[in-house]
Amino acid sequence: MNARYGMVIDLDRCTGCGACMMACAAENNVPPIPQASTRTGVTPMLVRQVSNGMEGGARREVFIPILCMHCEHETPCVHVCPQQAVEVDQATGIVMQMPQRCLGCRYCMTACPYHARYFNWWDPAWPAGMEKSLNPGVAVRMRGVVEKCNMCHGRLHSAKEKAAAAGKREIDFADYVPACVEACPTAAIRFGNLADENDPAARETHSPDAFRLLARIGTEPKVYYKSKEAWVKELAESKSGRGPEVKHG
Amino acid sequence: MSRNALAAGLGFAVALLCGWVAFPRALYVQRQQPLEFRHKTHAEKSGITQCNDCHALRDDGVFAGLPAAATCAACHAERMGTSKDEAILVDKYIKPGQETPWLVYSRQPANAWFSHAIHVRRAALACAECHAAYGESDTARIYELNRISGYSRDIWGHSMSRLGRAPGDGMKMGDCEDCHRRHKVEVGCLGCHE
Amino acid sequence: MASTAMVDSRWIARGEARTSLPQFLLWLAPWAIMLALGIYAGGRCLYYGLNQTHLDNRFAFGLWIFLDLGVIALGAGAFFTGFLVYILKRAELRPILNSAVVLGFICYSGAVAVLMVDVGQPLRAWFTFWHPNTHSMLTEVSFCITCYLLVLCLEYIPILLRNRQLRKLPSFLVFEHQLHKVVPVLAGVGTLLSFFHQGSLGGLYGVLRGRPFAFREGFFIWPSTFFLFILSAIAAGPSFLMLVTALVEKITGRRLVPGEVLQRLGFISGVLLGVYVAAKSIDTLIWLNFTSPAVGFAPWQYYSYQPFGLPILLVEIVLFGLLPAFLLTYRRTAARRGWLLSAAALACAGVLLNRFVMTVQTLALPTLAFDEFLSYTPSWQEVASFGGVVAYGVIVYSLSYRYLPLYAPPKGENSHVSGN
Amino acid sequence: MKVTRRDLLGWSAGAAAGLLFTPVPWKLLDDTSIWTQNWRWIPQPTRGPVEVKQSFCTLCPNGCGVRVRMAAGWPVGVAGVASDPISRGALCPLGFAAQQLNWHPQRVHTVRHRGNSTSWEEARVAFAKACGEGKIAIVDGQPGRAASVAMKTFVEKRDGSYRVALAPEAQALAPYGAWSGLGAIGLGYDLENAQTVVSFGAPLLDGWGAPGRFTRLWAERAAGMADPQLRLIQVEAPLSGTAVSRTAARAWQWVPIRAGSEGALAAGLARVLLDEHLVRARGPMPTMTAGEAADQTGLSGGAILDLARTMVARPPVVAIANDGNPAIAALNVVLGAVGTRGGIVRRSKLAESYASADAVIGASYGTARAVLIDSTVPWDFVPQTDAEVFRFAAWDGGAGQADWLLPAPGFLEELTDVPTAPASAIETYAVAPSLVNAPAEVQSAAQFLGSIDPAAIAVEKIIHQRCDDLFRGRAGTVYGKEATAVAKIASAKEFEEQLWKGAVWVGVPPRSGDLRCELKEWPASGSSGRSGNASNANWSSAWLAPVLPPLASKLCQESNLREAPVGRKA
Repeated sequence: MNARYGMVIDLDRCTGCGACMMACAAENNVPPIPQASTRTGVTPMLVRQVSNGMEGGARREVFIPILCMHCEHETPCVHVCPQQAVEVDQATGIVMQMPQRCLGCRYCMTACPYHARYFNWWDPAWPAGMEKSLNPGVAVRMRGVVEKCNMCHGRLHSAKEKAAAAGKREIDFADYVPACVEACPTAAIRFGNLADENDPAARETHSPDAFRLLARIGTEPKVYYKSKEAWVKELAESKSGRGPEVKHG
Repeated sequence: MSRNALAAGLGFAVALLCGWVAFPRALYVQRQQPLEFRHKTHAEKSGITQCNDCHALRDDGVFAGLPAAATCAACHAERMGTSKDEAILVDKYIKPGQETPWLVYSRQPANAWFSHAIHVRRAALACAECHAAYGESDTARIYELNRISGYSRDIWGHSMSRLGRAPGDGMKMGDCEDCHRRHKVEVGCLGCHE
Repeated sequence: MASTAMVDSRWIARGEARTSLPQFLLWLAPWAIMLALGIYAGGRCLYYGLNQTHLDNRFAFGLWIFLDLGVIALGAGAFFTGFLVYILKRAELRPILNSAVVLGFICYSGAVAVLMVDVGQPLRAWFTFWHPNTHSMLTEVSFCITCYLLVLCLEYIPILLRNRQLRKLPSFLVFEHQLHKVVPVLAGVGTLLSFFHQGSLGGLYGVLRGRPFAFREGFFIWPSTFFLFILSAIAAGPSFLMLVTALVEKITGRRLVPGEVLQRLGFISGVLLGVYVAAKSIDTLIWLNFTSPAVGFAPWQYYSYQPFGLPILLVEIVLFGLLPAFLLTYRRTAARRGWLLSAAALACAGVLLNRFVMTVQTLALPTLAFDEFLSYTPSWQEVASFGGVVAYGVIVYSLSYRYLPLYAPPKGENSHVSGN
Repeated sequence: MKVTRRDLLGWSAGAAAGLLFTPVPWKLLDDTSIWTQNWRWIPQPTRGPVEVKQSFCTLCPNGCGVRVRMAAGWPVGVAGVASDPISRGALCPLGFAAQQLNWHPQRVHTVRHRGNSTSWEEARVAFAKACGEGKIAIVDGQPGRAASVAMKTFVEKRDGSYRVALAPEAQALAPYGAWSGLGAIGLGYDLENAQTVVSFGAPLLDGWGAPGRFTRLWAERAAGMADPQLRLIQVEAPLSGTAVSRTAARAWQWVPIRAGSEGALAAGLARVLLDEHLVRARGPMPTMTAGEAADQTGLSGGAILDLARTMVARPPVVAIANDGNPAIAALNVVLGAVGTRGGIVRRSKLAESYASADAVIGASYGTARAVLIDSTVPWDFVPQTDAEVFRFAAWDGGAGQADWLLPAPGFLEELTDVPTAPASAIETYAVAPSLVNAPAEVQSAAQFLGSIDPAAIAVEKIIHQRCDDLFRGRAGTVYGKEATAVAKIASAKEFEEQLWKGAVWVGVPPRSGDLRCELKEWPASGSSGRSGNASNANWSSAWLAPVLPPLASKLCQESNLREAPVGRKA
């Protein structure tokens, strides 16, 4: 029985604290490159701040965590990769990026409408001794390859191994929680198996407040968002292209 | 014309010679293990019969790999013989509490994830299927390091042509894939890569 | 010096007048420097990584990809002329054939060189051939370009072997003789390959459903851009050939090919350009009215960001499309060398602009509602490597012109045997 | 025979062909690509057994529970502890990269005297000398710990003064402490029972107190609700330009006012509340009229009236200041939010008898000969004194200018206990065992003092003593895997063991009426210490992380989410 792992992110609950970004980077051994900028860094989980463009008391701002949407259908990056460094994992539905196979042509990055893919412009490096704090469950990527959210597959591996050692076939779902989901202080990110109708996350995807970014493109993302605020839902389909003004750091 | 052919033939022969004989010697550098180790002796003398008597799984299912010095110390706390390797083991490593810097023939890179639990517990594969009969070996053979890739030669396997290899000789991704194909087990890249 | 001049002259084809060696070297010098700088810049990118460029996660493709698409489009003259001469038997174009082949070789080898710098892990590039993803347009491109580059080498060798000194080796003569027999076959193969990769280069962008500005519906597995790229390439290729020939004639001050050859090229170019413009306009209308709105993108929003306003579309279609098409085909203007060449220039500009829009504008435009419109300026390393490729082209062409019979009207098939 | 050029050509052609039938080209192709996959200069994680241990993060006074993944004995990952009643499984962004801190380039490794490195012995001699020559003062950043006790007893013997640097959350409670004569420590907000919270620039959703406290309350009772059970009203000036703070952005209602006019608005509101009889007449009548308040804040009179009405519409209501602004404290008196359910309360004092301090750091140091500053005191703190300053610090975040810079234990390198978090309504106590061996060169202030005064009691002993006292108090509950009333625990030993395993002791809930503030007239508007809003750079409480973990600096550089904290190295 194949799982379809996905997420529902409740934007009304997100306070933009950044814990998910930090936990993600720590879990996946993302290097803190001093030279990197907002456009050359590696942030598999990136929280973006968007406002409704109003001023004074009428102003609303919302924080939108952007990660790989794990598109189920016509997955743009999978189709373009010349050497099968990207695939939709059959068993889990996770869109999987293989840095060791990647030749760094970056075609997949131009293909992704969510800008959820990142190129390693620099050799990964840490201050002296800090490599001792690297997570042994995830291999460090080398310079010149593309990477993105792999849904903390390192944790999936340990869950599988634990199950196998206990003589079980299926993993205990409690053993597999991605870092960002675990880190969110407001439990705004719910993770689950969307193929399982009884899964709470799967049920939430049917809520009237649930939506997906650029759903009209037809790539069937497995990352859903949720908000009760109308203007936020409108952000999903970038109707005008010129959306509300974005906060610059 | 014939003279041309002769020259060409000569060149061809020289190329073959270099490629098959000189090249492997140049590519691999030979390393000695820190001390001699005999699986055979351990099996016969100390009644250690199961691989996992020493190479066990931890409680979380993670394979512990080579036994820690502490495990050896269970018997080798003091010298158990007069061999010089025994002396090295006890004096150089066990007494000072140092781990023995074994050279691991089957070490895979960090980006490859392999679960002994899944293959041994669930799939019930015999150790020899991948590690050949090393368990009965009577010596710690030379470790050959690939100068370019930094891998142990065991990953590529001993025959340079990779033709007609004995089972357990060679641990490249292709070899994993063959076995998976034979057992009809589908795993994507995600299955074995970190 | 004198002695070197002697040696040099021995390599120049009999009866061909060429400038003195010093003057030739003087001409090469600046290009050599440019090439050296390019190699240095490329080397830096390989050694330090692509942080040497101003590319980034959002502008993942830049100047280099534009260069690749550009030169490959212009290089189309090679296969197309071959096609016309060998397949369609347009013998009158023969005089320009060798030059076309050399140009093609330069463009394709240059493009491949830049690609090797552009990818982050060139040492793994061969994975594409070992683990190919058959769904990827880029796989198609890699295979076709590599194969076609081999074909071009094979087509280049006989020209190379016609060199006065090399002909002296009998075995080479035999080799060339054999090769010469297969050249028509090569031309056929080349045509096929070229059609495919010119197309798949277009497909490269047409398939990006994530980039509504570039995405196009298509026939079978190929989006419309697949065919538009082929058309535009074979339309601009001959024009580029004309330009280069005229340029060489200007520099050397010698008439190399009969004027009607250029006119004929111009006419072919013009007709194809006309067809292309028509197709392009229809495609654009379909895209603006159906493809793009279908995924929720208002047609004109793409042109609401300066400097990529609507004018850029009009320039591409009218000024760089319709106009040259007319000038190249209308007898009165085609007869006038000045008109002919400027029209050719416009046609080339058109195809370059099209490639630029497809690569750069596509990436600059936002997709998510909260994206910004982006800009990017290449780093000196990118520009230098770009220049390096140009310099490389000039040098190779100059050497070929000096020592090989580029424009020599071919004698009878077995002429080279009588050569010794 | 003579080898001709033709022979050479033939030979090389043959050789070239032959090479294709050897492993050379193919093996080289394979090995070079493998080489690119394992470049030697790319750091690799350490191999070794992985285990999960539990402790508490003491980088700030909130002391959130942490679950630490350790590989080969080094912390490689930090996560929250759901069973922890303080953090409820949440951590601030910094917590998730805290494992990097111990290798931070700015880690202090040597004892430094005015910039030159020297020895612990030198420092010890110098401090002992100072103690002999005159009065000393010790500044503590996290009062109420066993170490605090050690420091306090040390100064008391030499009748010096023991000062504490209060967290901003606690500073805001200082006025009530002064008016009630109870002191600032031991007071808290009963947010768990409040229905309307009016924040005057306090970053409630962005690192105010333990991230698991108000943020979670808000998420459960307010987020995404049109009519939330917990109404969060944020009174705050816009940040630079049109940007707003995270709290204002997500609040139920945001009231933009002129920067620094919080006091005026508080007075205006109090005036309206009393004039309009929206509250039972309590406390002092401000001299300021609503009109004046409107002028100063930039709000319309009507807006102030509406705000006043909204505030009282859904009691209990409490106003929260971001500093010790007495006007806002007075507003709470008017609202009747002092000493009542859902307002400002006085915690039970079962464990906090240890915590009383002589003075907060504001006060002058008079004739002090030496000032010892504990590593828990924030980095921007520099004492206004010409006394000799002994600064303990794990990271050099600008503490360099102290006369003595003394390397202190880093993240999880020191055994400590965790007293009640600032502004908490309920008393708590926990023990944070060290998970990593501290490097040989570091020493905590308590250890340092112990080495000077042989009679001093070791931290372990004090912790043991406190556990014993708490057990004998028989009150409260222990939250470990499951909650157990202290009364039900068999022995002091078992009680202590549970705490060492990461359980948290929770005291009894506050009783209303325990806190009274009689206020005759409206207080002169106190100077707003910290400005109303701390910009989006706000890293949890500005208290936290002297030096950011590299991943946090990364977050600043590579996203627009946060700017590097002002005045702190990113």
